[in-house]
Amino acid sequence: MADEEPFEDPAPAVDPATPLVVALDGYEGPIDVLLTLARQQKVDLAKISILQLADQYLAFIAAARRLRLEIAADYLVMAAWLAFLKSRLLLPEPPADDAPSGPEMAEALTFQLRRLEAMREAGTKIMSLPRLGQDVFERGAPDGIEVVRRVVYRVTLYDVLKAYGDQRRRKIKAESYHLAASTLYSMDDALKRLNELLGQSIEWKTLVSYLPPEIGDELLRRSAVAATFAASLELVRSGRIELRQSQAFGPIYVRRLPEDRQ
Amino acid sequence: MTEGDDLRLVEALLFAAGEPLDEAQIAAHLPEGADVAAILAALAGHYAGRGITLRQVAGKWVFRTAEDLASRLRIEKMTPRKLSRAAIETLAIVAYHQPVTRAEVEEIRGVAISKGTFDILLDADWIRPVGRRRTPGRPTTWGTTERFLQEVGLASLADLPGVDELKAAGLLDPRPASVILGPGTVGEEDDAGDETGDEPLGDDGPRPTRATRAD
Amino acid sequence: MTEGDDLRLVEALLFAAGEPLDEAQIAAHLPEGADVAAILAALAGHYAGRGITLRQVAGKWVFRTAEDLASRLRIEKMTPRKLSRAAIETLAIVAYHQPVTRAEVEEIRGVAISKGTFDILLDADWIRPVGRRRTPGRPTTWGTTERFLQEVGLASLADLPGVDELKAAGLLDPRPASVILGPGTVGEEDDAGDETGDEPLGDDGPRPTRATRAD
Repeated sequence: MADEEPFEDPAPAVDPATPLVVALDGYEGPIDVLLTLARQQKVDLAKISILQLADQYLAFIAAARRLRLEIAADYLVMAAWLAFLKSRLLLPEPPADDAPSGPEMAEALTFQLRRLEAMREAGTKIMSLPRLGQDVFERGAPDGIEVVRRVVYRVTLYDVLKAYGDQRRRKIKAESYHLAASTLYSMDDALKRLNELLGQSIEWKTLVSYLPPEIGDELLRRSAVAATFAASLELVRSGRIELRQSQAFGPIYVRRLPEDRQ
Repeated sequence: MTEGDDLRLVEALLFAAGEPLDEAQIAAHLPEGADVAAILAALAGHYAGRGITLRQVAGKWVFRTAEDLASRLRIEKMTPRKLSRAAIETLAIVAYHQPVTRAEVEEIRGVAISKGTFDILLDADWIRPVGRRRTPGRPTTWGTTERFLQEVGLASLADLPGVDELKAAGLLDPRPASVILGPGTVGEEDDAGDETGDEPLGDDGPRPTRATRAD
Repeated sequence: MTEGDDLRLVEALLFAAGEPLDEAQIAAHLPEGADVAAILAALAGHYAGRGITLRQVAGKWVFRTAEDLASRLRIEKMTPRKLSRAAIETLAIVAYHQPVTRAEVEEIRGVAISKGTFDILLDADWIRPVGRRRTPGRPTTWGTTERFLQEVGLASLADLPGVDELKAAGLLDPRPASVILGPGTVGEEDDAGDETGDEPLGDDGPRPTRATRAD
């Protein structure tokens, strides 16, 4: 209901008889002050006397300053603008090309006042519309509409194809993956061979001479050298043999430790 | 199924739903090819002058109690939501000028908007951001919500009080007065929309029908 | 105030009330001496046979939607859900190997199929029993349905991509098909049916065309 809306409180009244009663607190900015002052002219806003309005506003601000009221900057800006407008209206001089003329400035101000006034009235009208929950009521206890959720499974051709492919791939791996037998000479092989051969001799002999003789493949031969050397180190560690090398990169000699030193 | 059955169904549906339903939602419950608009019109006719009326709010259909019963229905005195003058003006400006930027609201009111004013309207779910203005800084533009239309019982923004007259009077233009009335601008820069057009926010649902836009 | 206005008021009151109202509560809104019972009877009469009915529940009055419309007021919401991997694989194997027994599917997957997995595929109407294998125990053989073809957008099973195409699409191991599937599988052993042949189930319609057979 309109009468319950606080906005209906009018803007602070400016008594026409004593127009200089200053109460800035209640105003919503300089345009609001102007609008309130304009209403005193009691004419259609479109026909308002801007000159008179400017005078009223300037007097209003002057009074406030006399009372040393703190005046926000925008009120002062408006005062300055109105003073300028007043001079333009009173002393018409050809304006520069891009500067608005006095009447144009006045028209702009009138428009602004009319627009704000229109919005103010619109706000009043909106607020006096029958309001839901105050004047008009919705269904108090709607029965509600039952929502039945149904799960629908979806599948795409791609899903099917991919699943089939994945499945086949997994199965193939499970069935056929096995480690290829190593074709390299292992350290186990070398250990076995050294043990066997060293058992027969306690003379110093080159390590190379213990390599298996039948190897032709280069990769296999190199693996045999590495494995035999590693095996010899292992046997030294376990105290079965000793090694000797007289110079860097020179031949490595190996012999079994005599029984009493083992 | 007879047509009367369809009418009964729509009646029950709107009654049970409690909330406004659009015609598509209603049609989903009817046999293919049913004339939803005709059924709704018949139903609205049936309830005309009764204690309950079938109304269109924010483009959707809903049952409401008749307006004239307001005083007799009010059981305990409701405390109406108290809006400040600033909030009411801001709401009106957003409603009539949407999509509108905050700066434009301030321009119209001739005063800066305090943070609380916008917050109150946002909190009440009466205004919402609707997009961004394609101008430097890409400021957010604001409009009213479906909730707003529901609460004040308007079928659409075109039903805002006096909107046609205000538009005809050229008063629905949020630009600074000096720009609107400045030399050589009146009636010439009306199509500035190319540069200052608005872009909607992402997928924020359908934008409300613009009541007016005068740019 | 006319009697019609009282009727309208009671109508609006019962509409807006959050709970059933008894006659005393209703009378409190009416002028002294109003015949509440008569008003309620008139109102109930007005709503007889409509989508909404005025009913008395535990001595109190309440509007309810008509019972016969309940089923039509239901909204069905579909929740799409993806199949589990087990279900998709089972479906794929049935599609490619049909007619295939459940034991064979398990053999191919290398893992038992839970009852639920098969049930989902049956419920979705994507697989169906197509016959029985002429082996001990005469196990049911399974194939895919028309519905399945519609779901995946194929005109016929013959359009199911062959193993070669799967390989080309990178969906199969890049090794030759012969290694994967054993020699001479694709489209060659289709007529092995002499010993392990299948008999169709009664009049279950035509058997689906086999796209490929890889067993």
